[in-house]
Amino acid sequence: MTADAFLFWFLAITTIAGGITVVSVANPIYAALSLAFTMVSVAAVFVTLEAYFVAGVQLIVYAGAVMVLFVMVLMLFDLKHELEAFARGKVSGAIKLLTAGLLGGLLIGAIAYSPEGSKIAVGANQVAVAGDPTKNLGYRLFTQHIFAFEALGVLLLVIAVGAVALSRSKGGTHGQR
Amino acid sequence: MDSVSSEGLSLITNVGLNHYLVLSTALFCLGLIGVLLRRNAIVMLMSIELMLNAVNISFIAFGKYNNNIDGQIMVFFVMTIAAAEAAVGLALAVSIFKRFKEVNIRFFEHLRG
Amino acid sequence: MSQTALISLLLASPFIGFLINGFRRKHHSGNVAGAIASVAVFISFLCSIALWIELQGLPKDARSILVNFGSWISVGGLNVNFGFLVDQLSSLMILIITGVGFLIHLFSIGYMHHDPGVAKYFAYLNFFIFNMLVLVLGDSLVTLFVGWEGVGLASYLLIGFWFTDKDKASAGMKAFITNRIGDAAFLIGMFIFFTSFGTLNIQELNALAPTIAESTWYGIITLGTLFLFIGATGKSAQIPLYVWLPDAMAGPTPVSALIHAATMVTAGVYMIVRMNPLFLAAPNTMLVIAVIGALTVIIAASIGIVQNDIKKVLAYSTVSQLGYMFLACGVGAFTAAFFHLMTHAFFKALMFLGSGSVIHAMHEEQDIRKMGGLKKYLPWTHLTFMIGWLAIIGTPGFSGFFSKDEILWLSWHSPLGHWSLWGLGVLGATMTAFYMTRLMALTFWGESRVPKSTHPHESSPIMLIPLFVLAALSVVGGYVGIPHVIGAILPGHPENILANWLGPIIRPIPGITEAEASTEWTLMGISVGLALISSLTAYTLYTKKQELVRAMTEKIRPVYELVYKKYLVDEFYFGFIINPLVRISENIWAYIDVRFIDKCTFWAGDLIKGGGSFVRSLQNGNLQQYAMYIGLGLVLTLTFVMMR
Amino acid sequence: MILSTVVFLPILFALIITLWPQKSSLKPIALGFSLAHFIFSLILFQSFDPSTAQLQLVERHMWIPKFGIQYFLALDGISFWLILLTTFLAPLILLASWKSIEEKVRGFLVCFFVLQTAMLGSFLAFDAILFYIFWELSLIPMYFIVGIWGGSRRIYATVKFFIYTMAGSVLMLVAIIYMMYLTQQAFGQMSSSLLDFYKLNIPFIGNEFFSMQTLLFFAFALAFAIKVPLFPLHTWLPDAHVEAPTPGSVVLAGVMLKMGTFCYIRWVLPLFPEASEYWSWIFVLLGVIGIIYGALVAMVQPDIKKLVAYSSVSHMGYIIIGLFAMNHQGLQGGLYQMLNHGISTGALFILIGMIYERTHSREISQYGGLASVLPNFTIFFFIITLSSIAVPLTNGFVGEFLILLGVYKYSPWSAGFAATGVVLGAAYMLWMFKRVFYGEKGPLVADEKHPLMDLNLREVFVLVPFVVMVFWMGIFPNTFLKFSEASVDYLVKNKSSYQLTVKGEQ
Amino acid sequence: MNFTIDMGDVLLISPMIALFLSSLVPLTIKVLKGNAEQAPIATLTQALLGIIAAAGLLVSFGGGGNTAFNGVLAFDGITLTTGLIALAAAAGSLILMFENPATRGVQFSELVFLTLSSVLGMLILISALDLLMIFIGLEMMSLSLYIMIGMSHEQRLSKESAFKYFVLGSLASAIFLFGISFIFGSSGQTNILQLLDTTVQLVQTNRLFLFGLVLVVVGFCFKVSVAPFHAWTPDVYQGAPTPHTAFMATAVKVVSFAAFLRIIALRPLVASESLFDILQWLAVITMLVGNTAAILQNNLKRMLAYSSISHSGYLLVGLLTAGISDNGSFAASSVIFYLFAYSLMTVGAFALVSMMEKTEDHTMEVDDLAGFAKKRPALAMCFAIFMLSFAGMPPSIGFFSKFYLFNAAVGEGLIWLAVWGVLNSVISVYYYLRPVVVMYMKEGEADVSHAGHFATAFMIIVTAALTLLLGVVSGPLLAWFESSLI
Repeated sequence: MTADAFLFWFLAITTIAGGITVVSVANPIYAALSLAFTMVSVAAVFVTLEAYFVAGVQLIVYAGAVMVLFVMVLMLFDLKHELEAFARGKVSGAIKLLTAGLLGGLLIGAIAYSPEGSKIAVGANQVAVAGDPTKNLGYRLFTQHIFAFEALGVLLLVIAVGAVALSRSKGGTHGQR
Repeated sequence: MDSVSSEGLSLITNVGLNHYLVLSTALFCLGLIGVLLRRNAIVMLMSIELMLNAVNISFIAFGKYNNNIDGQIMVFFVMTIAAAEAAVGLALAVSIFKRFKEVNIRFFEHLRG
Repeated sequence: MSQTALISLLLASPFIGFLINGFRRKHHSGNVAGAIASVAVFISFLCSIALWIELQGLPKDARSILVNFGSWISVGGLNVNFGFLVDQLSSLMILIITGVGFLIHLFSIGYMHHDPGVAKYFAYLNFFIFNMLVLVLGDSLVTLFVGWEGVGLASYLLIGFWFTDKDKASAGMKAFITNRIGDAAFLIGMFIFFTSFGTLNIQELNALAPTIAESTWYGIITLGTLFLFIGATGKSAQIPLYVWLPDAMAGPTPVSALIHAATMVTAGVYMIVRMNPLFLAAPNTMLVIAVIGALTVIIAASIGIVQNDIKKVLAYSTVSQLGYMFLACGVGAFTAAFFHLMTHAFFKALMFLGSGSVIHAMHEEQDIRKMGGLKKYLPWTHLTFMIGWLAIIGTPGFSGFFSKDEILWLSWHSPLGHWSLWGLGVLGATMTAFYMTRLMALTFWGESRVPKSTHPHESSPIMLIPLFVLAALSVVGGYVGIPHVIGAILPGHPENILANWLGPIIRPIPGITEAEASTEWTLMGISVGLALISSLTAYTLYTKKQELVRAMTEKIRPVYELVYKKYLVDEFYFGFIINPLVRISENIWAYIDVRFIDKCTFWAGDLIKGGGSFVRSLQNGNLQQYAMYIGLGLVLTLTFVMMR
Repeated sequence: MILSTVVFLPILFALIITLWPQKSSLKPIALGFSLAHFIFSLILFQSFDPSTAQLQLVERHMWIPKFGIQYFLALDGISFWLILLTTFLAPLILLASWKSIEEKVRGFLVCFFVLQTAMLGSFLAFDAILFYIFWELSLIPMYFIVGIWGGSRRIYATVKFFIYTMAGSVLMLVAIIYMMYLTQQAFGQMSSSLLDFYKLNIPFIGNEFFSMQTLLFFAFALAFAIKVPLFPLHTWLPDAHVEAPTPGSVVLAGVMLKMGTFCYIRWVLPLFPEASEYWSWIFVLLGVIGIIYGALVAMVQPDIKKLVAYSSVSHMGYIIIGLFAMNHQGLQGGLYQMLNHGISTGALFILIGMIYERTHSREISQYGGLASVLPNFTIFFFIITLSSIAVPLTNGFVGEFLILLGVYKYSPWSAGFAATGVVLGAAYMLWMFKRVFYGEKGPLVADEKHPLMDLNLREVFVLVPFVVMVFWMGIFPNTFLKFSEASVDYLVKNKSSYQLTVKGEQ
Repeated sequence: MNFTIDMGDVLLISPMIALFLSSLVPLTIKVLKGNAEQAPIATLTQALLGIIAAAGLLVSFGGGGNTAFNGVLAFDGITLTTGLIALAAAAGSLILMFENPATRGVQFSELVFLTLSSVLGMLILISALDLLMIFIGLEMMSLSLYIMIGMSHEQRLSKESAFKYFVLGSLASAIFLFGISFIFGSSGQTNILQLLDTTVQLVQTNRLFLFGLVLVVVGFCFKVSVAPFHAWTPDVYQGAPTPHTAFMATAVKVVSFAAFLRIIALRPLVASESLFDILQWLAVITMLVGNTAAILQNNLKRMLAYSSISHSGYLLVGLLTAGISDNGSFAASSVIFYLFAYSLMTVGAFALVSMMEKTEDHTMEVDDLAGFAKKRPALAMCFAIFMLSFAGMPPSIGFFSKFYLFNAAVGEGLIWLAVWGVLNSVISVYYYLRPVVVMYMKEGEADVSHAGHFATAFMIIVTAALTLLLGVVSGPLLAWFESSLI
């Protein structure tokens, strides 16, 4: 029982537990908090996978920004009292759970039964992690993926403008009436 | 019997790619369940975030075990987009709340048939 | 004048008459129309005489004039011409048609001059004459068929002439449709001959007809001739298709005289005589024809006995006389058949016109029970009518005697004949004598039962002249065909002119033998004697012993009713064929068309709509439901893909 | 260029009419146009050589080279008279509908002319795709004509008509595409030219339904069978006829139904000789059933128009059996009967339209004694009736005689059963005639306040050409038959190796 | 790894840049004017100019088949053709937005900005070679779309549809992303060019890769609304403002299919028989679902939505054909032609619907068309043309597009799919005829709304004319598509 194995199992359990709480607790606030908890543990998982930079980003972006957004919105709405947290209908609920379960089963089956060796795919371009992975990442990011990066910038602008427009949209003639 | 136990033991002890993938799949399915079952729009958004995180895990894991840095780059982009999605979703939610004073999607069944 | 011109004039003049009267029907009076029509027919009468003379000029065995007005239909192997053939047979026939036709036209002028639609009437008459001529002269079965249907059409129009009366219109329709049944069979017959012989030209067919008779029932010639015969039964009112003829009396009386006694109804006989080699080659067909003919004689005659409508009596007598002709054809005595056709044309036309004159006199009264003792009112009509009566009952010396006796004798003597056929024939003759005498008695003799309101008056000369001419013909008409035995004892031994004239185109009866005169005399005596007895009985019964008649009818009331109702044949046809057909049609329309085929269409539509509503029910607006579909689809796809 | 002009002139007319300024003069203009079109189409007489079976006045240009789709119009003996029938009927129809179409005249005329083009095109097209385009195009204007100017249940009728016909033809489209690929296999280059289709010999396994030729055969045959319409698929016809306005019915009965039967000769028989030989019994059977069934059902119809509609089911049955007898008389008779039916049934519908304009009812029971009120009308109606029940010296007789003769050669029994149609036909027509024209005056005829007017000059002008045609075709059929003789002869002689060549090409 | 960005790359992406800049113009003006709308017509002009510029640049630089940014973007035939179609469709939709009550007036400049950026996302999507880029393009397109719908003046339905669209869309993109991760993991690649040669072998050996591929395919199936991933389509199409619906039904569909084509070009269908089969079944189901459900609709937009589902079914047939045929260019070109034709008719049809909407919350029922033919004969005729063309009646372009599609299918032996397709088109006739019936054969007082609508009307006429006439000359068009694809 090596340390990283123990670490993995611990984080796995916390992550899953967090996830379960998110989908199961009635009160959205708690859901948000447990989501944050999940995010953090995912970040930790990243760390175990030696993706430190990404782990940091994860912490900042998700556990920081996104979660704050969520919580703020929830507070704004003040929806502690939650009627019908879950969908009605036993049958449909069962089917939905079954669907998710089957999907998971299939995927896990695929993972389990796909040959271990071929994951290092034939003709895969090995990007040797020479030295500092973060530096390497940055290099790749600004060379190979520069366009994606720019596009992302545009996307964020669009989102910003869009969000504002959306929030300021008053029902046109309704508003005038 | 020993072999079996050692088999099971090894499954626990030497953690490999598959473990991480299974973890991400599990998280993914959890997110899916959330989307399928929760009535609160905000919580549905959270579940979607959950799914994206699951994807991130698998990316990182693949990157690690394929010894391929692109995995992390993917995650970098995915995170950004996820954030964007969250923003849009929340903006929508807000505008909806402003109109309906309600974010329970049970109220959004006018379009049907 | 060339033969072509003659024939074209012969055909054209009635047609032109038809056109003139047809188009100018509103613009000139009845007499003008009548004059035009009669002249038209008279012209063609002259033409036929001319043609007859032309034929005289030709050598005995080549007496035929064929005129071809060009091709009508030519498709592949089939070539039909507008070809017209004048030979010994058709020349005589057109003489009869145009001659008698002319007389009847004359008569009609007097008979119809009250009627508003007289011009239309004459147009129809001319149209009929034209078609009849086409029928007679047509050199191929198809051309013949043109006239065949044409005369049917004309009779349809003339029977339904007073169409505002529903029954008269129905009678016309009945006639046409009944004829149509025969015509359909006739078509089949043509097809059979065309497919086996490759031609429809009558002469060629006659030439192709094999000399050895075919003995099977399913042989080409047997089948073909049988189908042609069915056509003939339709046109010539034989069992089972005779039902239209009595109803056809709904038409004006001259029409009955012309179409339903003298000419059209004999078309079937004419056709058979025309194609005698073919028919001779099919003894089975001959047998059928003979039997049908004989039966018709009896049945029609028996119905005729009890009818009270003067025209109905004559109608049934016509049917029965036609039966004689078919009997003759059946036993191979084609000459005799044609002979009887001719004489019958004379005396039956005479009697119909006579009845017409009577009806005219009685103001459209046709029920003989309301007549009687008309002798003193209508002397001339009575006289002529009596001549016709004498002729039809076969009084020796009158035309009917010769022809009928010839038929009876041959039906006994011919190898195709049989004593039973003779017996039926004689029985028929006896009945004929009876009901004809009854007719005379009830109409002209005995005490008058005329209601006081009506004052019968003799008809105008223009109506009487035809009567005289026809009367004369029905006396002398017989002498063209004096039987051999009689000729033997007469001074100068006149022989059978008609037989000699027709000789070249009528095949002799195969295997007929020279008979000894004694038998013939005996048979002749029997038939004449029986006729005499029965007519005397009828005379006494219906002039003096009326109550006895009533008593007898009371005794045999059911039988009487049955016969009076024409053996319920019409009822049978309506009850078991026509009405069921209509009902079936209504049902197949309602069930197959509306309830089944359309339903199937709608069912398919509903199926699709059902699918649609199912899809709609899935589309229940619930977001998570949709998400579930996505998940399910995903699972489905993955599972499917995994199973490779 | 002649054929293109013949085909597309109506479209030009339609355009002009769309843009024509004042509404009042539309009808005369249209009438003039259609007359001009008819007169122009008479050019065909002197430019067509009846002595050969080859294609004439050919116009072929590559249209979509990738698929070898061509703009390919050609004339031969089989299509010759149908073209003239179409152009001949047009002015008469317009004249007949002078009063019956009162509102939305412009739209009607446009639809009518587009329909003309579509029908002419589908008669003349020798390229599968071009043909299919015209074939389908013909649905649309008809759909509008029935749907807009029709009777009370017009929408039901028109949608039924549209979907029935379309359902049939789409499978044909797939079959056409498939055959295009067959040409590609056979000649290397894909082509949808009918001549190349003729060259194919498609494998045929007799007793097996799912063999290539059989399937293709049925894909085509079904489309045409619905159009004809053949017995079980006929139910759209009565509805469409009854609801359609007079001109619609006339076009439908006069020309459109012929598209179905015509295509059997043009497409089915030559393309799938073995299959048509092998399966002909089905079509003869259905045809005979159609004859008897149509006649019986017609007999009991309470509505004159429906009666005539069912009578055309019966008549089209004759045509079908004639064609599938596949011998000389049968085919010629079938072709001839197409023209007859066009003339006589067209005229019948026009006559019914005329009486309908006067009384606004088609209930037979409401009539009676018309003959004494409208003598001239009666005469015309009677003459057309005669031609419809095939009395000799009218056009009907020649067609029916030839057909029955041909069918007798094919199978005596079928001919026997078909011959009953001769009797039944007379029965239902004359019965109807009796109930409408004879007897005492019916309620519609009797009323003294509005006495019915007999035919006016316009109507006489409409009817006289029909009567002339009836007798001309009945007395001088050879003038018509000789144009199709060569083609039919060729078709009969080499059924199994049918290949048309273009006149003047080797 | 040597890596350079030269002028060529920039020129290649110049259309996108042009779009981006022009999309910024109205916004900037608005900001400068102190958050006051400029005249909408000006905004529209700027936007259209931007689109035209982009189209011009695309024609002049794109289409050469060369790649940019080290094989991240490719500018080949698909990019060129579908890009042009998408740009045209976007222009049309913009014109509708300019005059539709639900979108005109306030916030028009934002709307234009979002629309153009959505188009920008589309351009990225259709030119992307890297799965990641495809994802980014997809997201950019979709996210802007969500917001566009969400900010409609009509409040209830559009919000609902926006939210439904958003949630399901994000779900789909999560699935898509998961697929990418599997592909990435099992092949170490995300670049299509490099995947091209390894795919077939990987699919057969590596189940993880196969599943990844399936997940990606499903993601696209969602975008192009293939049953059973179609459920969002009717609701969103109905709820969204009509111009946006037109935009989605045309531009979005076109580019999604284009990207789908790129995935299919990896020839996974050849590798995995079962994937091929299941997709065939999906196509069959899609046609059936779309057509049957459309029959029962009385809401015009919803009916058109279902019809667009069924058209996705037909298109999927073409896609499958392209996937298995040895030179996919013919099949692909037939698909693109179909997309082109379909966009043409759809824009026209929705334009008419949008013309008839009097207020922003006005819902168009089919029966509301009654008597339209009498009021506006020309427009009614145009609408009839669109409907008949949808149904595939010759000689309209709709017939030819179907013909080419099924021709390709038959050529590849997918006869039963072709037969199924034509049978479905018969079903579709039923509901396509309904509006025509109502317009021409029912009495009523239907009329377009009184606001100007000149541009829209003009556009309707033009599209109708093209729909009617372009079919006849479609041969060269198809040839051009095909040649550009090779």
